[in-house]
Amino acid sequence: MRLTCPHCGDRDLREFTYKGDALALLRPDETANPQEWVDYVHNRDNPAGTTSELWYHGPCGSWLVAVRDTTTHVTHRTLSLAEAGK
Amino acid sequence: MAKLIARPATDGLLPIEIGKAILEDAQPQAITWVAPFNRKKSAVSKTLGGFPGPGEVVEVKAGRALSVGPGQAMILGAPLDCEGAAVADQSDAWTVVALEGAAARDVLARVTPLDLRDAVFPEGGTARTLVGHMTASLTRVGPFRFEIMVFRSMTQTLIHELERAMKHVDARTKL
Amino acid sequence: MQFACKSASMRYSGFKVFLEGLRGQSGWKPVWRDPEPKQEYDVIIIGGGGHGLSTAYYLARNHGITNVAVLEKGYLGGGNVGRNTTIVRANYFLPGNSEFYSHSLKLWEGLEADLNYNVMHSQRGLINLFHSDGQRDAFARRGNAMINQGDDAILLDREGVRRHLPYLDFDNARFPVYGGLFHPRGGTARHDAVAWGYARGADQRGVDLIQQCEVTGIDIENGRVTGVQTTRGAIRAKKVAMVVAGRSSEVAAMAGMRLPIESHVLQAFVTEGLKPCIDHVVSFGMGHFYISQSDKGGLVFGGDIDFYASYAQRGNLPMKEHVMEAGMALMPMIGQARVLRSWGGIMDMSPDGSPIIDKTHIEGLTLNCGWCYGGFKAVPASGFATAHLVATGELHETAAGFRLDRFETGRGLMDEEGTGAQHNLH
Amino acid sequence: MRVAGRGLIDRDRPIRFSFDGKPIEAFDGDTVASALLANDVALMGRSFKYHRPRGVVTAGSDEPNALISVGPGIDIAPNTQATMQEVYDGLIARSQNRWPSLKFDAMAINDLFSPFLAAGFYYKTFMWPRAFWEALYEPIIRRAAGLGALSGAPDPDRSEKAYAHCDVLVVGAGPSGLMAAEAAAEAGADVILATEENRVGGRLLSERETIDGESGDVWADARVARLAARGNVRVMTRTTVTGAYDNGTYGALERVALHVTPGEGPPPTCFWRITAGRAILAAGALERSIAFPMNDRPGIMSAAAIRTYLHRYGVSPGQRIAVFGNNDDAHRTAADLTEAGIKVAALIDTREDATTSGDWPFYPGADVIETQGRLRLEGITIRKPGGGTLRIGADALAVSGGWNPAVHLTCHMNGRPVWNEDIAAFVPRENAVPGLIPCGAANGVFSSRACLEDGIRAASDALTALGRKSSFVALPEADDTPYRLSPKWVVEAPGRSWLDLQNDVTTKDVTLAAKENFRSVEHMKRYTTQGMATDQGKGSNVTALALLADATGRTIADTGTTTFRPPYTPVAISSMGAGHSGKGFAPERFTTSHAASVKAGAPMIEAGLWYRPSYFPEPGEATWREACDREVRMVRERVGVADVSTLGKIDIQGPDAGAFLDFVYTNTFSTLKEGRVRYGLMLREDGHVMDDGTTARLGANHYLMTTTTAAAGPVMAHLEFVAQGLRPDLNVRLVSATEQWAQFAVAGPKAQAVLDTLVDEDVTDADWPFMSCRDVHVSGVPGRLFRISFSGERGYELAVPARYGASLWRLLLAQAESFGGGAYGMEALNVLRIEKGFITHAEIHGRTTAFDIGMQGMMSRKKEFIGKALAARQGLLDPSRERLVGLRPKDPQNEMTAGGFLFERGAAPTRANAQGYTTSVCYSPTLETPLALGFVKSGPDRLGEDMRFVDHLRGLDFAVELTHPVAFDEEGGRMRG
Repeated sequence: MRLTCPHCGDRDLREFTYKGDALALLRPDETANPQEWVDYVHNRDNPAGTTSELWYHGPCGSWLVAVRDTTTHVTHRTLSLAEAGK
Repeated sequence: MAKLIARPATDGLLPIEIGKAILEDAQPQAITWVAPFNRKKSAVSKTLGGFPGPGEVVEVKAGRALSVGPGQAMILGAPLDCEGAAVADQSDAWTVVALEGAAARDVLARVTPLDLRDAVFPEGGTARTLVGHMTASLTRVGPFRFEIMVFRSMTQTLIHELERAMKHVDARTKL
Repeated sequence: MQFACKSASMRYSGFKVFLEGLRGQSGWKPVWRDPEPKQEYDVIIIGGGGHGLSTAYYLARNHGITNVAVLEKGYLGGGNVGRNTTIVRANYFLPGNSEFYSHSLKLWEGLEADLNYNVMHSQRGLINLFHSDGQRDAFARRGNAMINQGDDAILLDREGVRRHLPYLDFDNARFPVYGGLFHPRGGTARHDAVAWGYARGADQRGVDLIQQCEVTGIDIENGRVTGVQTTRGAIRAKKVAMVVAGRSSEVAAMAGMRLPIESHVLQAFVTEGLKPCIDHVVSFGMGHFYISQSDKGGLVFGGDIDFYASYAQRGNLPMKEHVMEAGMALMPMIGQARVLRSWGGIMDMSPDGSPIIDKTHIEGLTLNCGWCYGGFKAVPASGFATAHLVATGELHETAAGFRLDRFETGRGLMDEEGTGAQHNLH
Repeated sequence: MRVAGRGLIDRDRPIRFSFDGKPIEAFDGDTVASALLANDVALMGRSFKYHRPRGVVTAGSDEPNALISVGPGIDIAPNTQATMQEVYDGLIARSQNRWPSLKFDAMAINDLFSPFLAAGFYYKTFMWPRAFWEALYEPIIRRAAGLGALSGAPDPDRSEKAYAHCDVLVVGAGPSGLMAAEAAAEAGADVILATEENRVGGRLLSERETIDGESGDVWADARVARLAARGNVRVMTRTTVTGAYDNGTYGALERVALHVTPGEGPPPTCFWRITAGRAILAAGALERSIAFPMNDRPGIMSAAAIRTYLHRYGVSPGQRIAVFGNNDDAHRTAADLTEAGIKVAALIDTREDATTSGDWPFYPGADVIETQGRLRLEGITIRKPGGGTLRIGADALAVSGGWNPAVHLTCHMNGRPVWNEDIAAFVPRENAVPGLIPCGAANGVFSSRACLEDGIRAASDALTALGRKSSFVALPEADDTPYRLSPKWVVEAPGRSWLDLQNDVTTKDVTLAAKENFRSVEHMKRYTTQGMATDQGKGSNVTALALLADATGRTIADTGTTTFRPPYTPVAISSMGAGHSGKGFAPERFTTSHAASVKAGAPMIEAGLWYRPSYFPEPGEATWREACDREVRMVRERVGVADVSTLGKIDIQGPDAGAFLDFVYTNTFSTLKEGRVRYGLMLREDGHVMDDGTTARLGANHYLMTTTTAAAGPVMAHLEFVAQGLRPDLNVRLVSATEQWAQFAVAGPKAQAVLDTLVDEDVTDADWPFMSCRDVHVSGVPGRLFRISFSGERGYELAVPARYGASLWRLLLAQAESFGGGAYGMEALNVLRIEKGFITHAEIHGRTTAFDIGMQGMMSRKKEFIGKALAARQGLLDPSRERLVGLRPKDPQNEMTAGGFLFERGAAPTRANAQGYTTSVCYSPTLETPLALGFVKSGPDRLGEDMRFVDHLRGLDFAVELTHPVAFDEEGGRMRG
């Protein structure tokens, strides 16, 4: 498998580390109720299909969001976190 | 008064020449990491005499600047400081070796998943990638010359892996 | 409790095999029926894998509930029960896990007699290697917890390991062997046989095993489950159990639930058949590598999950290579063994690496999921506990720790790896 | 026997090898199989289950029978296909799975019991008595099963791995592969042309065909020579593409030097990781057999293999060969044999309407229903269309049941192939593997001309997908005879008909599986083991499937097929794991003091990827404990030095660096004064402790964070995530500084005195209070000094650029020694910190909260930080949780162990009664008692309580007392002083 680092471009899977669903970027604020926090850390849509995930390109230190299909392993696109934030 | 003696990381291990490849020390005088703060990139670029974009190597006042990460460069050459940027001396954090020769690319193909073809990784290109299981920086400084940087503590592993690959590439010519 | 068999079943024995040999194998009966789904059942179990089939079996055997259908979208035993490294062990150390896997091992030990089916449960012993003082301490805690629980464990030093596993690299290993935790009752079982044995046992007791029947919806009325929609029509039921590890999130979504589960691929490998060379199950935690040799002679081994979410039932090269590298590092004598086949299963990875067996907020709907990569050895106790929950409405004491609300309360988290709530790190 | 004047072997280069100790004469270019056939050796192996005598049936990597062990050397390769092993001088080949010899195999007795050993019989027996399984049944089964044996010696790990990248990867170098490679290369694409064979040409090497008027091998060689001369084509022979993976990545095994006498030179194999823009599958097709009674005797072979042996190796497997088939290739075989002067005993064509042009006994509409001969074929019995039978003498039988396209790679991503009724075979599903384009015979296209044409088409498809223009490539002249067959899977006749030859799966096993309701093709496969042998059923799966379809009343298309999984052909663990045995498994990280520590005799231990000294033995010390006790006392009483460079250091700069740290630590750092250091606690978002360490404020906008050795990498990634993802609003930059500095702890009452001799500046207590830091100079070299302590003594950590590390270590050691001190290792470091109740990852093992370790006070109420919300869950703040305590045996003779459990006095040591456990233990030479840290339910509320300590594993059971975790200098006067 290959992924595209927003800084380095197309690279081999072994250069990357996976973190999980990109919803980790949507961190609740301090005022969120406990249930929102439990949900944020634990619960996942986990679709058999397209999902957005966080990956880390260790060699250069870039985090990225990959929009990827979990059934085919096709990556539709990758974004830097700055792009994902917008 | 006691005196501190500097020792290179590759002390006594290099050069190694096998077949059509030679591995030698290429440690620069200094390695400086520079990461401009928000909205300071052009100012920093001006101060330094340039700043590399992704995958680029540019010659700057202090030496050769390699792109090493988003908004980050490593400058190999003279020590420097720079307003408007985070700056860290990394001269001792990295070991720099050079692999040169007609077989250099075949040797590298045994240790790095990076696409080394001319069209993708031309002379003057640089990449953060893996060498074996080590994170590394790879720069193509000539048609048959590559500079490889890994963390200093892994110098012996780097040399060991490259030497093994050099032997294998050479041994094939004897089949 | 034993209940009268409904289907025209037969008992297996050496004598029967002999007899059939004489009559040209003409007398064997179908191992299970292929019934048409009825309009309504007392209990529907979604998922004809190991856990679903054992749930059906124990519902019938322990609770006398036989008006049960197991709905399987593919073929029986086609999921993870048929694609794992067949390891059976009871070597957990956190309360909640300890008693459950201990119970499971006891059920394994009586399984052949219980099912009248040879699942080839082989208690050849499991050795977990450790490579530092810190790891030794962690394994000592584990071993002591196992003995606290009433199971067996022996702490081996380096020479002790050498006596059992002389072929390890003791001279030049990157991570030298300090010792091992030996679990003599650990071992393996023939994975397909487990599914088939439970399927046969359930079928004999009247359970309808319905293959090629995919559940497409779960019917809920007034907060109570009333049945399911399937590719073979609607089927009503008083109770429904979701036992579909690998697909838990998708099925639970039909009931409007969002689970603390991420699906990941775990690869496993088998080599060509070889004369006996590895007599134990050996686990090399430092390299995420474990291996045993099947009775057919193939070395069966595996490593860590591929680390990214996947439903594809196949993995990628880097993890394969890592597993082979670990094999070379640990026991270089297997170098010339050739890998014949690799496969991937879909793992329900939970936030603490431990499973969930619980009621849901929907009355009559039971959830069994989150087995991570430890589901195979759990098949007997999981079915036992799930059947108990479905039949009685109460959690069985051996599975009382598997509550779904532990993430909300923070009480009773069972994070054996200590890596925290990142699903792929367990 | 050798056929004069034929074959692509070099008759001027004779080669000698041995088979089961017997010398065999061969020629360069032979395989072991071709050489054995040339020497009239028909018997090459024994089957898996019944140990039946077997001969070679194929000439390629689909061989199920002719498996040998190959030496010499300690890396003996069992289960090597004789058809794939090229001969070399000195090669030692041995047959397998037989005892005492291949001809007389005692285990062949199994065959007599075969009526009782039907598919899955073992599931139905061996259940009683229970203890007999491990003791009796299983050992017997294990010994009888298996094929070859490993040597038992460690593999020398001489192979290699490499990466390659190209625009177009062409798999297979037959007519379609060659044309595809040429067309892609002409258009300027980088091409890798990989073939499993030792030369290009594919099927052309095996047939009597011409391309553009030249013989196939000559044409192929010329083509490839032209290709190789271009700069953009890499031809890889002896290279099997073994797997198709995501996004254009492929695995390939190159047999670099398995065809030459083993030595120290080239690596035996190279496992390639190929990344290709597009790949073209031109892997050809595999001929399948027909199941008929006793179809397993040595001498019964694939017709295509017989033509290969004849044309490529100049070998005939017999002198009187019968041919049996359902398609025109049977006729081609008969014609080729006749042309070569081999007698064709009979041509049996299952098609009633077939005609022949040759001069041989011809039996249209007939079937082979029985064969004779034990160790090799002697004759066959056929059933004529009218019903009569006829015995025909033959020493070999060529069988052609049609061709199965080699669709395997297209199935590696779960894409099931599609049934094509015209050729009665599975063909690749369109786009089954994205970017993989099948062509030629692999795509169900069979004539040479059509294959050439399809190769050009495939290249054109690949180029279009890559956004390149195709160049014109002329289509060579070649045979265009259509492929005609009438499906015939099984001959209905009494007797055993084999499907999977190696695993001894017969047609009856498949029908039994169906009868027992193992109707799913996956059930049938698993129940019968059909297709699970080393050849993965390449020649037999489709036939078994056809039989299952028939037995269950379904069409083949409805019955489906099992999945082909990687690898296409088996790959040795030493190939895919090459270069990683021993120390090569992971990088080694060495500190700058490593050589000096080794020289001092310190045993080095693993710490992550680093090596650190365990202790520094002195003459007269018999045990590690003696050295450790001395080192501890040395630090407490005088001074010790230790290398702490392995701890992670992260340089954090920027206007918002303080705010950033406030967010990642539970406590506050924005208020830390310049020149000061603070201990920080970091949580995971789930509220448990992630890591701890000190962070120094070097400047207004500049901090240096310390992490534990093991957590350095994960913490760096975590901080990058926070900076890039959670708090992009903060203007902050991060870089690892771990490797830049060699850092040494100097601890003990004399620490300051040691520093005075080396640090240029004065290190006074006034300027250097506890938890201060500053830039200093060490003999003129810029360095950093931190006054921090992990020992509880007056302590400093002195850092200099790594190039000076070895030198500074030597100087520090000399100075320490001059004050009666010296180096201390990890053991002493551990004792010192346990005495002080300082935690490490033994305590923060991923399940502990700040509350558990008594640091709830460090969780700021005034600010947000990572982990704050979930750390507030009730279950994480429950006083009855297992919380950190100290422990001490009532009798100091009793030494505790880590991993032991604690119970109330008198309580039975069971899970239900467990109150806690120990995490770290030591003998404290300072307090002259064993000490431990551990976790006990409500621990801090129970200090002073006596408990029962039990370590079942080590046989320990005695009373201990719960104490405060800090056993020594609770006020901290010594380190602050």
